[in-house]
Amino acid sequence: MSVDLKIKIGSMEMKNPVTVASGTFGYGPEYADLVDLNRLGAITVKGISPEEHIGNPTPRTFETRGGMLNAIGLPGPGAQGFIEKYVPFLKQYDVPVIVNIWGKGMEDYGTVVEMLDAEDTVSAYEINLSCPNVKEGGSAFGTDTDSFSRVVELVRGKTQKPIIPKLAPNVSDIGAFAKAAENCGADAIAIMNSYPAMAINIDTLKPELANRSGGLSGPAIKPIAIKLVWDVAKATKLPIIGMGGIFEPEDAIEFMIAGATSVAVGTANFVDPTTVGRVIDGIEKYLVEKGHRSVADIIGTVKA
Amino acid sequence: MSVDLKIKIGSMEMKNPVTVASGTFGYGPEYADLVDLNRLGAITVKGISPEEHIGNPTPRTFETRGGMLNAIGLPGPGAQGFIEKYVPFLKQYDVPVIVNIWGKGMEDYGTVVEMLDAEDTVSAYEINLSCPNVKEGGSAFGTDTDSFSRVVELVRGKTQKPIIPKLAPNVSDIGAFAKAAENCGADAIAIMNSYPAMAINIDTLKPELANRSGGLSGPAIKPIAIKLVWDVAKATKLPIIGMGGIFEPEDAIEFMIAGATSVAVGTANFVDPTTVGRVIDGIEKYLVEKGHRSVADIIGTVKA
Amino acid sequence: MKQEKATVLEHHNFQGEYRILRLAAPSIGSLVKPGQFIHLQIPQLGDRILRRPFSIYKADAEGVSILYKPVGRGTESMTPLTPGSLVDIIGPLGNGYPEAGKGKLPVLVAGGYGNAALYLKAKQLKTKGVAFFGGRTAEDILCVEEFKELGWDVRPTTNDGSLGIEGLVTDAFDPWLQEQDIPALELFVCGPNPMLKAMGDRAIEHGFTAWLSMDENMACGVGACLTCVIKRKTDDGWEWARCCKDGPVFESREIIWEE
Amino acid sequence: MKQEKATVLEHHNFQGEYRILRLAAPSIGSLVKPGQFIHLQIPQLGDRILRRPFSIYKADAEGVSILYKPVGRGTESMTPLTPGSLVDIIGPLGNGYPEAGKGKLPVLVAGGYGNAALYLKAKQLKTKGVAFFGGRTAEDILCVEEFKELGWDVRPTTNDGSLGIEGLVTDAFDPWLQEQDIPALELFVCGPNPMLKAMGDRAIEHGFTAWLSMDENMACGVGACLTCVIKRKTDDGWEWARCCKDGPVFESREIIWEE
Ligand SMILES: Cc1cc2nc3c(=O)[nH]c(=O)nc-3n(C[C@H](O)[C@H](O)[C@H](O)COP(=O)(O)OP(=O)(O)OC[C@H]3O[C@@H](n4cnc5c(N)ncnc54)[C@H](O)[C@@H]3O)c2cc1C
Ligand SMILES: Cc1cc2nc3c(=O)[nH]c(=O)nc-3n(C[C@H](O)[C@H](O)[C@H](O)COP(=O)(O)OP(=O)(O)OC[C@H]3O[C@@H](n4cnc5c(N)ncnc54)[C@H](O)[C@@H]3O)c2cc1C
Ligand SMILES: Cc1cc2nc3c(=O)[nH]c(=O)nc-3n(C[C@H](O)[C@H](O)[C@H](O)COP(=O)(O)O)c2cc1C
Ligand SMILES: Cc1cc2nc3c(=O)[nH]c(=O)nc-3n(C[C@H](O)[C@H](O)[C@H](O)COP(=O)(O)O)c2cc1C
Ligand code: FES
Ligand code: FES
Repeated sequence: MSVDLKIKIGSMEMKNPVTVASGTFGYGPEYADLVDLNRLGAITVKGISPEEHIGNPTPRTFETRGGMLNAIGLPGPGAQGFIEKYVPFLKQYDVPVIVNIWGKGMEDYGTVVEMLDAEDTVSAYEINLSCPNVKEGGSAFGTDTDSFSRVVELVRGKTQKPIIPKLAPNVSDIGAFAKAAENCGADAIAIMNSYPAMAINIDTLKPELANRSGGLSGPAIKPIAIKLVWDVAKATKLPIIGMGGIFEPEDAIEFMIAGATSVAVGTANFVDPTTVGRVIDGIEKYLVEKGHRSVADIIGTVKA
Repeated sequence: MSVDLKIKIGSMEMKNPVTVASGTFGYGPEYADLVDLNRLGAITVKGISPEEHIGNPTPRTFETRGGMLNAIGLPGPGAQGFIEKYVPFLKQYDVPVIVNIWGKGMEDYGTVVEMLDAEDTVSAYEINLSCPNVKEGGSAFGTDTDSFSRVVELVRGKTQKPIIPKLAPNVSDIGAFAKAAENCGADAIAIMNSYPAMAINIDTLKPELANRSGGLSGPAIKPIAIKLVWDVAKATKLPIIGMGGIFEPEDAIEFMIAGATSVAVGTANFVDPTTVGRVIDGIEKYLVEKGHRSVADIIGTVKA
Repeated sequence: MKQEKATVLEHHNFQGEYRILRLAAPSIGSLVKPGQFIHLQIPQLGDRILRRPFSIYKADAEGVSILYKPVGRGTESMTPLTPGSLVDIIGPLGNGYPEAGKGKLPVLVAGGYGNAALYLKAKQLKTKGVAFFGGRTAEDILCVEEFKELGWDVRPTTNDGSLGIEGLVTDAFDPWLQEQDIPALELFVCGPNPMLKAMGDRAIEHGFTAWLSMDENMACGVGACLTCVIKRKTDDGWEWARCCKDGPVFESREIIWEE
Repeated sequence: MKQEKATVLEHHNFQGEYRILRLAAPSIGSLVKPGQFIHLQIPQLGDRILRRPFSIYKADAEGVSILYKPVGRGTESMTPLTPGSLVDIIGPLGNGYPEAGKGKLPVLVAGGYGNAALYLKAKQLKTKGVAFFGGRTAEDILCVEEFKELGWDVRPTTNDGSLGIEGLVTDAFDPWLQEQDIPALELFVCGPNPMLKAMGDRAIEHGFTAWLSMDENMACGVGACLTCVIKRKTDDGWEWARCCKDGPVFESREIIWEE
């Protein structure tokens, strides 16, 4: 008996719950030789702002125990560059594209949507309100509910497509942000971004990242992400895209049981590009073994 | 040429910067066969409240990638029980004792200090405002600067001994709490407690901890702790007791370069009880190799 | 209690899925009492960090041996250990089994690695009574010959009848119990929780002594972290007792079983 | 670009501290161009998770070989690999060296694993010119005989004079340069950053072509994470170029060196 892997994020249909975490999969072409992009539930591309952006100096990443630090600083071609360089490529595939958007100032969030919204290839927007690595904007908006709400409302006003605020993990009450997102008309919540962190070289006394601090990702943070997803699931009815250290199918299933409708594979892409495929297969296998009909049968079923 | 490892936390002198993290070393006797307690800069004991407390049901801990979850729930003999059961033992050693205190309500923090303050064996108080695992009090006080300040002021009013608020990591602006602690007359800041986290068994659908969620500790969280110590060091002149994933001497040195005057070994005690000794030796070796005279020469020297 | 970097002397299959690991650990070996365990740090455990506890099967001035079965991450990553490799161990840990009571008839009840955990006690006990060993198949019942050589009357039971009586340990134990001078019995039990509970219940129901070795997940192994606690009866209710320090051996009447 | 679970065919000391690892990887081996690399997932890396890039020393329809030196966590945890073990690799990656220009005199300049990285190019080039190899001691200068057999005029330099001229590669290269038809030179360089910079500077100063293989820390290895970027000149300033995808080979004039 086959199971139904389909899910919906607002009006966006995904053939399975598995997408990739923004910034860990480029814009699509980078992994096309190794991963069958048509198998993905959705492709989430690296953060896009209205203008081209140069990002941070190097070193930009550093390996830690059970994870890695990154302070890439959101380099990117800007909305127009994205449309010219990558949309033609992405068009070829039968897979929804979630564009991760960010801005230096509040208005940017509106501008970038205005620039992208006419593209049918763009299926939804993940609003990055939680980048630990850019001085301007980024996590500033993610840690104060007022400015957070203003950004979400602004974006809501610019598009009919699903909008998915990506929450900052470093807050005391994540539920408040989830509720705020819901009140501002968001279609889903993405959680979590990498966690503000730092490593210092004890010989040079210099931070290992040129940006000094960065974001921690990978298996190390999974238990933090699971808790945040559980908290958000209790605070809102919105679908959740869960991520943070998903390396094995079991990790993805754990996120779904905690309350995630969709899951994103991030750092694991660097370690093993077959991860997304294995996760999709693993979720299906689990559902069959447990006698479920569809993914809906396991979402938020944690006995807690 | 020998180096000076001595440091001071308020009026408390430590022969070296290394203590143990509360709850990972019992009350002293547990590791006495394996660790020469007189070598420690200080012994920090498990959290004590005015009354005996039963703690959480089991399972109380769970192993994760690069760390562990705990939801012990602060079981303990209470202040009187501590004085009867453990003070006589601790008296035998020439090492300062930091008592980690907590309460179900605000008044408890004052009461427990009143009950303990007459004991010379008690050298300082670490105020646990950040336990992720007790419904009452705990982290509630740690994530709101007002109640945080009230607790610190209350404790300050009850004792001349050094008081060391232990901050909750899950806040957006840790510096604000450090400043608040300074304004309320704290002598030092301890950072960080284990991070709110969760794991779910995908077969039983039950959380792996009876308490449902718990605190993440171990190497996984070190980069988060380093960032928090760095942030606190920028916000206050108070000495910092840094902890979070210290397993090797290099980890401790990294904390000191980030701004910690003292360091605490926690989860590593479970993995290898020789860690504290190796960390003390490693710090001395590093200072000698780098041609330093005292630990003060490296505290907060990060080039950032 | 000592911590020692122990050299692997022997490591090979023992029986069925069980493997034997012999370690050179003079400072620990010489201190061992029957029913105690070591806390072993597993190299190659990768990003899992905690030690794993193992009952001491044999011990002498030279070192200790354990019997284990690869069932999970930790035990599976032990299999590559070869003679010469170093493993860090802490031990001996726990209270171990008490001296047998005067004029008592000692009875051993074990399953899985429990047989290993009882071997030293079986050897130490002057009176050799009856040993009830249970397992899924013959392969799971360890050390039968060794216990016989010590003079024990071994009564195996297997779920599939491949050795001894077909069924559970209780299927052999209960009929036997009818013919005994019950108050004189003293049980030493080590095995899966259902076996411990079954014997504990009988001890209370029929009124004999039963020492149960409890198996709880552990972190520190030395009494510091309060992970491994079980509820122990007190005059006015109950208290937590640490299996690693106050146990792992408890008398049936001390234990309050969790549902 | 392919991902393959490769079986270790050979793994032993090669020279000095360097080791050779030969892997069965048919789908990757057959695609390799000189100057490309593989991204290798190291088993036993424990709680460190990222792959490590290694230049391809030799490649054929059967698989690939790399030469490496244990210098840190990753490379040290590779040493236990034995024939038969599986390692997951992605490759061939990067652009590799371009075809040599018409009528140019090819010159190889290398240090450390750079010699390995240049071997396939040395073989492919029709004209065999001069090869300047630098290292601390004779032990660090790899494959000298192999390059000679291919017909290259090998000029080693060592800091301690244990092989060839005492000093740095530049001490052999600079005097030699004086007697050359400079515009006709085409350098293929792979080695530590100072060597790359020194040769890049000379290429610009004297006006010859120099292809430099850049060594930057990498995470994804396929162009997705933007870890491995260096500044590349553009008409109106500069842009980031990814060493793993747009490189690792760049012409000296493209590169803006960081202070
Ligand atoms: C006092 C004591 C003595 C022991 N003696 C032996 C022995 O002599 N031989 C032997 O083979 N094993 C023994 N064990 C069990 C052993 O310590 C390991 O915990 C067990 O083999 C599983 O560890 P693992 O890492 O392989 O599995 P993990 O990957 O840690 O776990 C696999 C599964 O087993 C569960 N589990 C882990 N540890 C335990 C535990 N202690 N009790 C119950 N379930 C657990 C996990 O939750 C998981 O579901 C003993 C345990 C205790 C507490
Ligand atoms: C394109 C490319 C080709 C390479 N080819 C080879 C090869 O053929 N043979 C070989 O032995 N090595 C090669 N390397 C280097 C190799 O990939 C490892 O990174 C290096 O050996 C250190 O890894 P480690 O894990 O052992 O050390 P780590 O523990 O990761 O690091 C040890 C020290 O080396 C530094 N380091 C790590 N990676 C690099 C790097 N890529 N460049 C500079 N410093 C680094 C770390 O910051 C640390 O200070 C290549 C690197 C690149 C980018
Ligand atoms: C190298 C790198 C780049 C990232 N870039 C972005 C980004 O552009 N926008 C964003 O919202 N998140 C970005 N992230 C965060 C990831 O999308 C994800 O939220 C985080 O890494 C946690 O998931 P993981 O542990 O599976 O990697 C980046 C993460 C990494 C490691
Ligand atoms: C089992 C366990 C029990 C703990 N109990 C306490 C406690 O009673 N009071 C407290 O303030 N912190 C407690 N902590 C937190 C530690 O003191 C420390 O802040 C945290 O574990 C991070 O350090 P580490 O990564 O080195 O363990 C406990 C941690 C663990 C793992
Ligand atoms: S395992 Fe820590 S108290 Fe028993
Ligand atoms: S290593 Fe990821 S882009 Fe080069």
